[in-house]
Amino acid sequence: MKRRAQDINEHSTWQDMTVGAEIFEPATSLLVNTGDWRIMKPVFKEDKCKHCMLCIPYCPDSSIPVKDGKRLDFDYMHCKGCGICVKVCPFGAIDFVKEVK
Amino acid sequence: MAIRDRMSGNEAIAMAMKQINPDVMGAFPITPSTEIPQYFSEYIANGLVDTDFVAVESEHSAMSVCMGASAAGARAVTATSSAGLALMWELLYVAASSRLPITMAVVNRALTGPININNDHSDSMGARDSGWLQMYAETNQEAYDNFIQGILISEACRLPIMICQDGFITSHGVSNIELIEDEKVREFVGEYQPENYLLKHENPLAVGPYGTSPYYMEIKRQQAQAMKDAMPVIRDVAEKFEEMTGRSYGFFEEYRMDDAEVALVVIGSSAGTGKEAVDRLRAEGKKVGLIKLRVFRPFPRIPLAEAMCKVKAVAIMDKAESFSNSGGPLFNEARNSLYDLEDKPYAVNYIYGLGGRDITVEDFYDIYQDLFVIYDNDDPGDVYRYIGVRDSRFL
Amino acid sequence: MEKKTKQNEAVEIRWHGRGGQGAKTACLLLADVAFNSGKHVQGFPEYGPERMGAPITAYNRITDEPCKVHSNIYHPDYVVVVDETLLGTVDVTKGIKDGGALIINSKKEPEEIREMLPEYKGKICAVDAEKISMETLGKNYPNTPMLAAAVKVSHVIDQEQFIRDMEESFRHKFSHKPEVVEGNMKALKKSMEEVKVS
Amino acid sequence: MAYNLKKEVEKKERLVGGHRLCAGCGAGVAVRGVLRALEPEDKAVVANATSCLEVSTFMYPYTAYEDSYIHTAFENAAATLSGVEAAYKVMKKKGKIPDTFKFIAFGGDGGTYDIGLQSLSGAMERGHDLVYVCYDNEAYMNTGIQRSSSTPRFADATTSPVGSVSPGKIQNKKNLTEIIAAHNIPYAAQTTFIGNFKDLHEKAHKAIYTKGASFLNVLSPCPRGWRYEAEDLAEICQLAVDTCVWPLYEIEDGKWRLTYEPKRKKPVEEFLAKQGRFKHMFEPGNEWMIENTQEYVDKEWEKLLKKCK
Repeated sequence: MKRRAQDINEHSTWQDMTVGAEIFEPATSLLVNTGDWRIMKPVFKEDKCKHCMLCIPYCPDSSIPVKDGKRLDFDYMHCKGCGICVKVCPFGAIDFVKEVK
Repeated sequence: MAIRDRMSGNEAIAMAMKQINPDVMGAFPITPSTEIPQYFSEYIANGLVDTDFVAVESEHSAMSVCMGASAAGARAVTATSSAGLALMWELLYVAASSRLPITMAVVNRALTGPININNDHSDSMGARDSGWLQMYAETNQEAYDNFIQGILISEACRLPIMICQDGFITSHGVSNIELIEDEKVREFVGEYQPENYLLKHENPLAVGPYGTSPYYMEIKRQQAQAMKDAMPVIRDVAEKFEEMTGRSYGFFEEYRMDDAEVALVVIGSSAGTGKEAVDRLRAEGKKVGLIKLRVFRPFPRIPLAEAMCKVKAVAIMDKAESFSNSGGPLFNEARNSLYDLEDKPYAVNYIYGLGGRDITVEDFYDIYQDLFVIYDNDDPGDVYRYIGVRDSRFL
Repeated sequence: MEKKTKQNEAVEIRWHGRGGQGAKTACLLLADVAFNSGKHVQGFPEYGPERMGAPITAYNRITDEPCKVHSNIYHPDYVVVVDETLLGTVDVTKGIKDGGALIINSKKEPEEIREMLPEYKGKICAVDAEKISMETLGKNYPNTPMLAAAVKVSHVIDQEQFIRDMEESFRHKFSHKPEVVEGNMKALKKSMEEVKVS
Repeated sequence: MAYNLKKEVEKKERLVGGHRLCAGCGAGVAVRGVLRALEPEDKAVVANATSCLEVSTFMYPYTAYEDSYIHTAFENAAATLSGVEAAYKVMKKKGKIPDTFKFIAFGGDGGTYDIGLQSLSGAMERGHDLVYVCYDNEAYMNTGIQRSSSTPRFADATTSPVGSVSPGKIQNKKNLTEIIAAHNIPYAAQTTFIGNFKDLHEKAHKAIYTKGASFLNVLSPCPRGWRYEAEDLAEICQLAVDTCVWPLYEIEDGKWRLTYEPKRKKPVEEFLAKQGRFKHMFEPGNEWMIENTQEYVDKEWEKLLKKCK
């Protein structure tokens, strides 16, 4: 069985489903764009960020990447714009603006 | 060399489980299957098996444990009856749709309403649409043989299987049995090696998704295919089993069906009583036969129809009501399977043996008598009948 | 069509006792010893929600060919009554076949029992299993003497082999209590000697 | 080892984005927080009761988990995971599993306080080496905000609506953590999202790495069900603990310990006022509801303090 989630979609035939609807690869939801749910958008102001990391664990969508001790810009493909990070930032390093599509 | 022994059907199932040495057993006691986890617990207490026995707080959890264990990559078994099976109901569908191999000994007992501990098939027949494979046994020997085959069938089809036998009648009745040597059983069932499992090193596995409408039906269609594909698997496993033991198994057994004019189709221990009636009637020169159905899921529609077509009138016996006002579950499926055939027999239904009501050789005589009347008069009469019930109209 | 009532060649036995007295055990023991002598056997109790003291029934079929029938036994060759007090409440002689026998645990003579069963014309065998058990085991375990009486009366298996098999079985079961083996063997033999037939 | 947020957030994410939980959902925060406590070298099997979390994080063919995951039904996550753990023990003994696995079940309050309580009790009593995490959002959110036995008194839920003769839910919240602690399991704790997540992280780590059955009850606000602005999650949680509505404590080998004591115990109004589900309590004539709630919280807090002494 070699079928991957990326090859399964709403046009796939029953023969192309995985047996028992199981998925044998990790984190396939990364293929899903939930960024288009956003009405409001957090904007990262790097200059104000002290990389305290407080915003990271509060994000329900794991959309604030961290690398080498640095907080990086938002993963906008998955960020739903809830604004929790905006509120928890002690340094005003995240703006919250209307999403423009 | 086979080992001659004598034991009850429950002991035979426990023995099969011991020889298989499964990884996990999750079970909760319910009459009349209680002895199975009891015997098995003794094996555990004496270090005779490697199994992790999970003594759960309900049958619901017993099935949950089996599903978890099976998904994790383990060989999982359980045993239950009646209300215990009913409590598992929701999960039976989940196990089948997640395609988790589980081998469950079902010791058939009436469902409550009113409460009754004795045998009929209402428990497993009620679960007939759950997606489980189902095999039924006439004797303790067949229960034992079916359980050992069931492990392989279930794993090869990736479908759970119920190995059914009649509560008390065979489960508590001691009779002769031929056991297979431990090492031969272990070689026969081999090691369970699923392709993907939760504890696999190379990749994770996610089991049991939310299936939205664009996927759900495809997933179900695939499940239906698995049930269809189980037919050759059951046949192949039976062939392999026959090579080992000399005992041959099919989807059903035809008993003295050559040249038979009338016959009955029956499931479980009552088949033996029916066979005795056949023998005596044959000794009197009457051309009667009997078909004992072993595999109910998948339903062997075409071969069964062909077998039934050898006779002019057939009585289809149901040890379960389905309150459909048109006969029991076996009747409806068996009779339906005749529909496409040109030269089909009359088919009538007998509901019998509910809640432990005994059925005797004499009862079978009466049924064969009825069949000859149908044959002679060329008229089936009322096709939905009861036998063995007190009825003021006939007093 | 003539109705026949019993599996060809089978010896069919019905046991009556009370829950907890060992009638079921005796029934299964008989299945065991018959199996050991090369027979095909069935031993099955009739189950309900009965508890200690309630009347219970158990059955044996013993045949040379595999037993196919899975119904209860309505026309037994022999009926064994483990508890005499059941005579007043259970129709113990019901269906006994011509040429069969009733085997009962009682201090009474068979003739005295016959007076209590005016409808019954067949053979009656009585054995005081309680006395035998008390003498040989010091406790009232009627099932071993009743099993022996059943074997003696029914001839269902060879008696000498029965004694040998039982001795082996007791030695296995009571390996840590050899005195119990001796007591049981005495009970067995005594019962076979003392069973009275009318 | 001392808790270090900077180090912890460098770990590989075990619940990834792309799941379909509501924007601002507390469940996602709870699951991330608990899974972050896993040592990177260990693997996990996550079991899930049917819930918002379940339908959102594994919608075919998209799983949001890095680890293996199993969902079977609503009421049996603990029993299902028991089976996985039993399989692990046997297969490990047989040399079939090279890795170390940890077993973590997630259920909402519906699947934990209510329909799954029997299965949970069974698993705790049997002592499987697993952690059961309740993400407690105080109602059946997946089906549309019906009351559960975890819903607090006076909350307006769709099966305990506020009406002309009804003050909302009549009964007080069930104390599940104490019920589970009464199983005498080695570790049980209550936590939520406050500060730098030290409390949640340390409890999750203990729960995962304590041998035997452990239980974590994580208050996980639901912006839709509680009717507050999603962005206020951290503030709501802080108020829950500062008002002592949701005390943070743990029970380790039978020893009760308070892990957070507010410097100044705030009045319950501050927690209630932020949420639409309690709005009616602030209407004229309903002052008794707030008083009643305050009395109840005070009483429970005193009882807890005694246990933690």
